[in-house]
Amino acid sequence: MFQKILIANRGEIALRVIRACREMGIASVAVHSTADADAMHVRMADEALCIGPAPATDSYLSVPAIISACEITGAEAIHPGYGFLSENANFVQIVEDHGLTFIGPSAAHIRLMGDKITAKETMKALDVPCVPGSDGGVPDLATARKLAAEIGYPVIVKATAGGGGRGMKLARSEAEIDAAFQTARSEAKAAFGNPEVYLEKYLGNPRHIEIQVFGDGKGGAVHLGERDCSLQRRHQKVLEEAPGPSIDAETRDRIGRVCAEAVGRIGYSGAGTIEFLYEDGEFYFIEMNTRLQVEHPVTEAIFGVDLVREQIRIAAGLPMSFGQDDLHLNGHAIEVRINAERLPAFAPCPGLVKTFHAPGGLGVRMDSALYGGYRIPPYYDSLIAKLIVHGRDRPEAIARLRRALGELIVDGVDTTVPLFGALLAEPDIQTGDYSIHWLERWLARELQQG
Amino acid sequence: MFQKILIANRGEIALRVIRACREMGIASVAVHSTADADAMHVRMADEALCIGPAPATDSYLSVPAIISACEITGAEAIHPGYGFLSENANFVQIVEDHGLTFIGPSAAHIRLMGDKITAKETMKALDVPCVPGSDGGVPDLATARKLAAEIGYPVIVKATAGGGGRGMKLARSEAEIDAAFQTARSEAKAAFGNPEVYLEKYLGNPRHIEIQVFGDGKGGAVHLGERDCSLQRRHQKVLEEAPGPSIDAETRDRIGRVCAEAVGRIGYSGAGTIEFLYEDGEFYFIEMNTRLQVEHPVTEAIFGVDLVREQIRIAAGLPMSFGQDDLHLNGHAIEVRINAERLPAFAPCPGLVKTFHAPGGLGVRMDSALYGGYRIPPYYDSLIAKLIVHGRDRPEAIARLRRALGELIVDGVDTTVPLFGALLAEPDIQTGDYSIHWLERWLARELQQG
Amino acid sequence: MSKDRNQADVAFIEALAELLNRNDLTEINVKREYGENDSLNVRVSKHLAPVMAQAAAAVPLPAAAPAPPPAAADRATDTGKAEVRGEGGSGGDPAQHPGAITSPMVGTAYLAPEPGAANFVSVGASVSEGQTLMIIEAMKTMNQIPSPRSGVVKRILVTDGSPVEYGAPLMIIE
Amino acid sequence: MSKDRNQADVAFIEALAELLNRNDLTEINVKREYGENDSLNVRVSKHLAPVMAQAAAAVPLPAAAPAPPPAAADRATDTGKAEVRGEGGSGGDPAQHPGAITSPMVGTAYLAPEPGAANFVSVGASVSEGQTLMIIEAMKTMNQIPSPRSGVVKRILVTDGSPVEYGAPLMIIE
Repeated sequence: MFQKILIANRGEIALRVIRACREMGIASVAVHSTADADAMHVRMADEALCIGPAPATDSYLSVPAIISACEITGAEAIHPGYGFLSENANFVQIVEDHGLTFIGPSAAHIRLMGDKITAKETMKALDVPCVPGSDGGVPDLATARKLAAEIGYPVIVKATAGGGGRGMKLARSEAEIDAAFQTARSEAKAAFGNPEVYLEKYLGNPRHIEIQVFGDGKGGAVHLGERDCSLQRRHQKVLEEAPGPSIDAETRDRIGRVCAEAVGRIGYSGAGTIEFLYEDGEFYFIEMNTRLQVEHPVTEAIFGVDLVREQIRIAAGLPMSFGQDDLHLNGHAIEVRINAERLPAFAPCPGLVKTFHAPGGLGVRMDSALYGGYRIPPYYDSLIAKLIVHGRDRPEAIARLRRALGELIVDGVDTTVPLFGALLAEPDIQTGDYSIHWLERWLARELQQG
Repeated sequence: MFQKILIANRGEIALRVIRACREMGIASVAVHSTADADAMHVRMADEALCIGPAPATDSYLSVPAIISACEITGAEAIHPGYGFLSENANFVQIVEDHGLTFIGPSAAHIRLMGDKITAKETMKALDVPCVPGSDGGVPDLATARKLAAEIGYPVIVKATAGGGGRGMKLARSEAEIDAAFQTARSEAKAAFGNPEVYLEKYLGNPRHIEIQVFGDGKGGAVHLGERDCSLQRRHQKVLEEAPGPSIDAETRDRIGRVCAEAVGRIGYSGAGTIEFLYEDGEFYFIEMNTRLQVEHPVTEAIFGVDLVREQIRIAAGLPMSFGQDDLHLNGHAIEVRINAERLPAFAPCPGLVKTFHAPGGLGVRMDSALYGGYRIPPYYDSLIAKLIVHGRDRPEAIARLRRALGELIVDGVDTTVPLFGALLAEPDIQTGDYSIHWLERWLARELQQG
Repeated sequence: MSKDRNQADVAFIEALAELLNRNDLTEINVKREYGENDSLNVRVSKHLAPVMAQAAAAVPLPAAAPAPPPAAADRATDTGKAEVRGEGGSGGDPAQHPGAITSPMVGTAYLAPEPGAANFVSVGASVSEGQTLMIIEAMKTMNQIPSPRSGVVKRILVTDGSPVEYGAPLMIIE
Repeated sequence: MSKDRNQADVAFIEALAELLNRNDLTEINVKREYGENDSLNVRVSKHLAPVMAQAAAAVPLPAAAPAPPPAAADRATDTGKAEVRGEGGSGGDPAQHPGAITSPMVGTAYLAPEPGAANFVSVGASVSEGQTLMIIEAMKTMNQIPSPRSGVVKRILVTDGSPVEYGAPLMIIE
């Protein structure tokens, strides 16, 4: 096992990794920018090191600074957290070239999944369900008709050279395919000078369901069920829950096995998340994140395991501490992402946190790098806390979340806490009936009214 | 279900009950003394009411004040927490006479278990194992020999009229029974004017193991395993854990069933704890606590249930929300009681808490009524926080506890936090090898050295 | 100097310190002479520097807590509680008024001996020490509240039938 | 003065110190005369102006945090970090000195071009703008650190081979 790990990140995720290190008896090294000299991860780590000025490109994203920090502190491994360098294959290569260990998958696997087209092809070959389509240009109407019937309506016709909605036509049924195909071609030609179009299954109101997987790097892999992260604003997740309100045990088992088998077959090592759109009982692969997710604590809550500890174990060459049969789903967990943002525009709101009081009691977990008197710097993202609740079932988790939000005090800066109070009062949220479009539509409606 | 519950307590347990109420959608009424006007339970409750001056006898123990507080607020039920009026049968009677509901067992059951002799006789009749003995005076040496052989050595001979160690003699084997019996009789006669002695099994180095039970008041009952609370100082528990390091699944099942059956047979209602001394694989009943215990969160952690919610459900006449088969033990939990006390003398240390920062992250639960700027009043007990950790196994829980203790900041008053840091470094604590005498001996040794 | 004397002095100073804290003072000066002079000089002060307000404001949970379900501090001032505390009336905290009569118990205040009857006292009336001012009902018992002194009823701070908590100001008699 | 008297005084002062801390005071003045006058002067105070400083001090996690596993704040000043920050030298924070040359990168500082060779510069030497002051090795690369101005080397704040973090003061040149 490693003696010392450097954490190439900041904020709550740096703290998260430091906590795992401390529980494993591993020394931790925090690196930080000049703007983060007073940050909690700097205070909590066994060692801390300033690696550059405030802009992330010159500090948290500076490969030479981070490698050099390892060299002078004697850290043997680097945990990248999420964001920053966590999915940068070149960085991983440099880490390995310097005889250090990257706590995450190999550079090759990161590269494989980093390219959307390669990733989709790989997943398809591994029997992971993808959005069905024409796999390239559709030459004529007859082919379009044949393919659309195979894929199943509704289908969308898109310009190969396209983007921005132009040259894009929806065919809800066979009656509409001719018009859609021909209009799309005309528009594509007019807009891009190229009439070629392709066909894809159209998902009207899907959910975002992602499967947590873990590979041991030797062909073994497990899944830890799904998370529903459909509640998004501008593609940023806002509230995540596990298990997904729309997923039953049989469905979980089926898609989970497919995912675990896929990552096992490619010899994937460490934590990964396979993201899907989910509609009418079918999964459609979007992308794979080759790192720890922000929302990993909801999975930890329902399976009672420490995913960061597991990442570190695997990176150190140890076998996984659990197999598929050891994993039993228990209760329901919800995470809300608390950002320092002023509603309703979600404008970043850095500044001095005068008072910070975390909620306590049964089933409440707080992952936050805040403390009373901390000044949130304006240079980085606005996530300041994750509040995770765990209950025996979904209604209990919702009641607990509402209770815990009422106890939380972050005084001095505006936060997104009021958003969650309002969300939890919505019948759709209470029943779990929402898609990836729900939040944007709700926000637009609230703005109009309010 | 109740619309409004009054909490006849203060501090962390009042907060605990308020949290359960809030999650159940029940309004909460906090009552408080003048000294607690700024207390957290007053701030957190939906309503708060000053019921008397600082001394507990005139406020938290004042039955008229509490009943009157129910009358003017319209609270339908009273949760007594622990301590104060929680095991006062007369109070329960008065509560019921006023048409209110006491959240706890009946006055009759509290009375039954409140008297040590009646409690023991009741438990014996219910097949709960008690310390074997002569059941009264032993007339002569021949009977003493016979009984000692039946009970099994070592036995202790005690004066019926005795106390304070006089007229008390230990017989480790058959060779010592004659001398022990005769010396005890002589001493008893000299000291108390009455030579009568009785015999009891002698426990040299037992553990304190207690079984959590729940009765539905209609003959149904379940157990939620044991807690090991052997680490005590002056009969005050200091650190509690579940499951007990010395108890295996078969033993748990055996004693748990005995206890659940016992409370079921007497029609017990609500939460209760049956306390035992445990030595050489045998349990010996000490007493039954007819209320929620301070250390209930370790049980909540490993079984994933909310015991206060369950108390409220049962008091409201609802069926229990879980049966024995729904209860699955999961991982390991430890609680430490953090007191505002100055070491090494454990002198109470009330005063201003300048900064309070709770530990966070995976598997950490904080039950505390502290906040930054709170002044701990000098009138009540010194428990200011309970830190509960939950891990997959005992080593993980210990590592997590050490980590969490390192994050906790209570600045301004002395606390018992340093005690736990020192305890966790002890091999006996790490292996779980301790009895009810361990802590006192260790403290004496530390004091001598330090 | 005896050890007893030392302990006595420490106890004395400790009492002063506690007194200081309890009363939010900033300074106490004591000059005590035990000899022939046998004198005692005391200075008690309370500086209200602007910093004070800031520090004091940080002590309780901030009322401006932004949580959408009313945060702890907000709830502390919600209507349920305000009602129980009785009608404060305008201007200052009546409980701090030197002429305030406070409630010795939790209960329901009645201004008249029975429904429809005249009130025990009314504003402007002179009352004598021991005269019944009102009744507080607690646990079905009617407790007469006697006036602790003679004087004139300046204000009545509770309405008939309103709930009162321990220490709540009932009347001002001067 | 006897040894007993000394011990008694120490105990007395210790008691005062504890009392001060326990009650959050800022000052206790005691003047005690045991002779004929037999008088005692006490001044117990709690200044609120320093509360400002205290409030500011409360911003970072308090260094006096009492946790037995070193609390967060304690770790922030432990040896591991002190080492990395280089040798601060005596008096003030050298990084704040107007003549300070700070490190533009994380790495290992070398004062000489190679082992055994003479140092690039020494204290008292005159240097011209652009002259190499030292080397910082990062990722196996030797980075020459040029002087940003001409002047005299007043202090050298790192030792040969010591690790330096970004912004660490390396030298003072005036």
